[in-house]
Amino acid sequence: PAANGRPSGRVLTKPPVRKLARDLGVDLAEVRPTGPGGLVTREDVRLHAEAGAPPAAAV
Amino acid sequence: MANDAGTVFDVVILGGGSGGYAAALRAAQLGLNVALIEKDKLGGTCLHYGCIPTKALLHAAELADNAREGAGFGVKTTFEGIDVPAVNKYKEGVTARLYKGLQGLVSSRGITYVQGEGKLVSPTAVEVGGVRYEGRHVVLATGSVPKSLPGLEIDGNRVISSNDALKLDRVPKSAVVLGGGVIGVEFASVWKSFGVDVTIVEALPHLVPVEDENSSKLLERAFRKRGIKFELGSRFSGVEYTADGIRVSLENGKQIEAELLLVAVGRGPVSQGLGYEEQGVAMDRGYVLVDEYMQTNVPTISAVGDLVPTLQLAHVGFGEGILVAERLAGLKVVPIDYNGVPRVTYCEPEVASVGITEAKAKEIYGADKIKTVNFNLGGNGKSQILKTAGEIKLVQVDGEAVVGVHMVGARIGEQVGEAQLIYNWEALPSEVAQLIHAHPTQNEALGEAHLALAGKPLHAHD
Amino acid sequence: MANDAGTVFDVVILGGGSGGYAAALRAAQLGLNVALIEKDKLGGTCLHYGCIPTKALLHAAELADNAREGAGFGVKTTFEGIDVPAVNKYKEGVTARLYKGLQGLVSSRGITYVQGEGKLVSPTAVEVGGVRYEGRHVVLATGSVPKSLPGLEIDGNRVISSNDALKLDRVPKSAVVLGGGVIGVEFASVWKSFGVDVTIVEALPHLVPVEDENSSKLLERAFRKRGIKFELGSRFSGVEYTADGIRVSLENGKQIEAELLLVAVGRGPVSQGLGYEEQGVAMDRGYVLVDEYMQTNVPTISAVGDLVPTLQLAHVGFGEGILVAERLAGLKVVPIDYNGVPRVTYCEPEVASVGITEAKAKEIYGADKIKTVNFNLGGNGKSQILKTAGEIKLVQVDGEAVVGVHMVGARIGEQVGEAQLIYNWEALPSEVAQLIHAHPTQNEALGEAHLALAGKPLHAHD
Ligand SMILES: Cc1cc2nc3c(=O)[nH]c(=O)nc-3n(C[C@H](O)[C@H](O)[C@H](O)COP(=O)(O)OP(=O)(O)OC[C@H]3O[C@@H](n4cnc5c(N)ncnc54)[C@H](O)[C@@H]3O)c2cc1C
Ligand SMILES: Cc1cc2nc3c(=O)[nH]c(=O)nc-3n(C[C@H](O)[C@H](O)[C@H](O)COP(=O)(O)OP(=O)(O)OC[C@H]3O[C@@H](n4cnc5c(N)ncnc54)[C@H](O)[C@@H]3O)c2cc1C
Repeated sequence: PAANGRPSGRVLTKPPVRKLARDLGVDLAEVRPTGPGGLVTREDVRLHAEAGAPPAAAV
Repeated sequence: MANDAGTVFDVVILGGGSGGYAAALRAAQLGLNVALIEKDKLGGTCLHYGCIPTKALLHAAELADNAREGAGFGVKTTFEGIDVPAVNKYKEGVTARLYKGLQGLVSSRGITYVQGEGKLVSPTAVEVGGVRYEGRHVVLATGSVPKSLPGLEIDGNRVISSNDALKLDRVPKSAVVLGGGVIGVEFASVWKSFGVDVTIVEALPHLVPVEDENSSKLLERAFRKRGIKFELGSRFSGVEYTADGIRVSLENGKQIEAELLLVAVGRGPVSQGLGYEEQGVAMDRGYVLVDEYMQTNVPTISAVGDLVPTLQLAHVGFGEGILVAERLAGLKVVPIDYNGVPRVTYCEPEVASVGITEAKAKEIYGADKIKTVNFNLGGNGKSQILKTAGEIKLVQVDGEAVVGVHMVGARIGEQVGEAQLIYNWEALPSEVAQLIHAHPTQNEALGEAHLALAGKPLHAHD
Repeated sequence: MANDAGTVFDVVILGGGSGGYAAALRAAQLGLNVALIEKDKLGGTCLHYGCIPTKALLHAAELADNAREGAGFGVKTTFEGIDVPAVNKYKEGVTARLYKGLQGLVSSRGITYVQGEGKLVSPTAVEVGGVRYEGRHVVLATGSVPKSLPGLEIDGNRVISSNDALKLDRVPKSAVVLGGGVIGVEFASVWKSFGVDVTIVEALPHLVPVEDENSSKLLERAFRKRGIKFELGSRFSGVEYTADGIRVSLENGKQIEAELLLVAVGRGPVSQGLGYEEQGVAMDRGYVLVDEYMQTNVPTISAVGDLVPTLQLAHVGFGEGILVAERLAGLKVVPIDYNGVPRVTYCEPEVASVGITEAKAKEIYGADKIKTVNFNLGGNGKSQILKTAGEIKLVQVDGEAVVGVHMVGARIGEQVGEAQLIYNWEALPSEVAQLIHAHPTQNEALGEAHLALAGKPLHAHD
């Protein structure tokens, strides 16, 4: 499952948070950052996951 | 339906090796009522016939090499040989202590431990010696045993398996090791250090053929220097008994004589006659098939460890066992990324890796997207102090995350933990490079490799 | 104003140790024109009188211990003593190879290397033997030298510094080590392995007193078992010469006789008579004061390494040197989090840490917010194989990030890289615990400690 998700680009975040996003199926690029200097935090990723990712593509 | 004791367990686990006992310990911790069934010894292959005893031998081998080479370090030492009963006592002492600890854990967590050979008799029950253990769920964890080649019979005396090799009462004069994979190169390494004349025969073109080719080549160079012989790309054709040993023939016509032949061509699943097929469990060539949550096609049955066709490693068994336990307890679980599992081969020098090889990365992402860096341990102070040669190779995709870390060198296996975090957390080289590593450790070589990949090598040429 | 050669360098660096050469290498790599001035040898204390030679001795010490204890591992070895000329040759061989590599790097990057003693003569110039080297910027990196106590004179013969100890032409019969910090315990450890009767005298109540108290206690237990004596909380009062050695007196009235006294009470900055004060550089007790970007109060002057009052470690020098170079080249730099710098003491057993101690964490966050976990290496297979005792202790705040990792055990220093990532990337214990570590390594003990902290211990009691 990892191969297609990585590498997940230059979104500013800490490495463990990248892994969290991958586990939750969250695309970091879609997460609104609230951390200092535009950093995506763990909380941001969790909130995004709970809000439910928008449908990826109309199939 | 309850079992003969009137209990329905939450989980009945068949097999008490790495996979089975990890599932049992974690399930019990999460409040589940667990039965764990084992026909031989709690701890399974890893503790009694695998990881632990081989690594004790490898440490004894290191001590033998050190004592031989003391003069070069200014230490007046001599090596007078291996005391086989004493080395076995040491090895068994280590196993015994860990075995006792494990037994204590299993009993302290209130697991019902059943000694005996079990058979799956329904999608929710295992029978042992006429007693039926019923569970809401069953976990199959019967592991694996040494395989051989068609027509090659392991006699346990001159043609032996790893199990037999661990019980040897002597240091042989010479040995042929059939198979240059992890188990083969580890035994070859031990034996050479113990003074044995060793030849490895491998059908594929490289030793440790699943590793990045660079690691294989570095290992081959090191083994050549150590005087370990090997025949690569050579297929075995037969073995005959001689007056006091064996003679191995290869398809290329070569013949090698030795005191014994170790067959290390892989391990096959233990699944025959255990009722798996009868209960409708889907299988392939003896392996039990599972989804990424370790569930078989029968919803009440999961399987873990060497019995399923994932990496045959003890910690993979741990991880799969824990995953099943957590799933059965109703926790949210994340499938294992098998590329992110660390692999270590504990021969001298050690080989370690996490992530994918350069070749695989090129196949997935395209050759033009891949960049690699090799940091030579020649530039690493602590490795120079240990007088070890080797490299740390990084494979990077698209100027971003590192997707492969491949290392060769004495003691380098201990670096795989940091590499594992880097891979699994998708760290960028610059994020690692920013953290200056401790001097003078071997660990800093990993830092230097990332500095180089981030375009700012410190102790390496640009 | 140009220098005598007519060039204005971008950076003139005074001192070619870890801090100075790292600044030079990185600055040159970024295209700056660099002069590097060194009066003794490129590489400084670390390469010639510090990290590298001491670690070579510690490795020889390990080999000596191994050869003594081979029987317990089934390896017939004997230890017949240390060949001092040969051990020095080995040590110098390692240094020489790394020295040559470093010289090659400096010259290949086009750095103007100046051999000689320099003096700061303006905020933008250093003079060496009458020649003036002018730069847009100057970096002070003159390092440190051994300190002594008031009234205690180092004679280089019976009362010696670490510099002298590295040049000894014999293994002494007995020694007193004044100071139980990093350098003191490392020499005590080497000497004990070499057969010396050693006593450490430390004024504070513990060995390695800046470490977490748990680490100090574990080290003391291990040293006691090894027969290394120590007097803790004992202040030195004087030393006299005896017929063939020295007699050390403590304030508590005790006296200890030995062949020599090693003074290892710390190192002080090299800053006197070098023009620093004259050029208006703010200083405190000989240390040059800097902001978090390593800039002094004089805008054209920076300082790095042991000369500034941060941790006296080679890799801190590397980090500070790189930071200054990148700042001067106009890159965006991030100040160093000194708590996040890994620390390793390479005695047997090793002590390693990153982050803050339990005591410090309680002070900062309040005792009720702090949770700790100690994973005993008794439950770690590879540590059992090495027959080493120790622990990995984690300090956690508020059920969230790990703010301290404190480890004791043979070879455990190599685990500090993974610990460093965990601390600096503010990983949660569950995030580490999710990644099953390689079995059987010492590394997996770090995984187990995080499993325990995440509430799911595998090979440890709950
Ligand atoms: C020589 C050697 C060295 C190795 N070194 C390493 C290493 O360094 N690192 C590493 O990660 N891995 C290593 N491995 C691999 C590792 O040992 C296995 O991956 C691991 O043991 C698999 O665990 P498991 O629980 O799936 O199976 P096993 O450990 O094989 O356990 C299965 C258990 O089930 C029991 N069982 C089987 N059938 C029944 C039945 N019908 N009823 C009751 N009980 C039954 C067996 O007795 C056994 O105890 C090594 C293996 C070998 C052979
Ligand atoms: C016994 C011992 C063991 C150690 N072990 C470790 C270890 O394992 N790990 C670790 O991280 N650290 C260790 N250290 C500490 C480490 O050596 C220092 O932190 C490091 O060397 C500091 O680097 P520096 O560049 O600031 O100073 P130095 O390395 O001291 O370099 C300063 C240089 O400046 C030169 N210099 C001074 N004045 C002038 C002048 N006027 N003109 C020209 N040149 C001048 C000196 O000759 C010297 O080469 C150890 C130290 C000792 C003594």
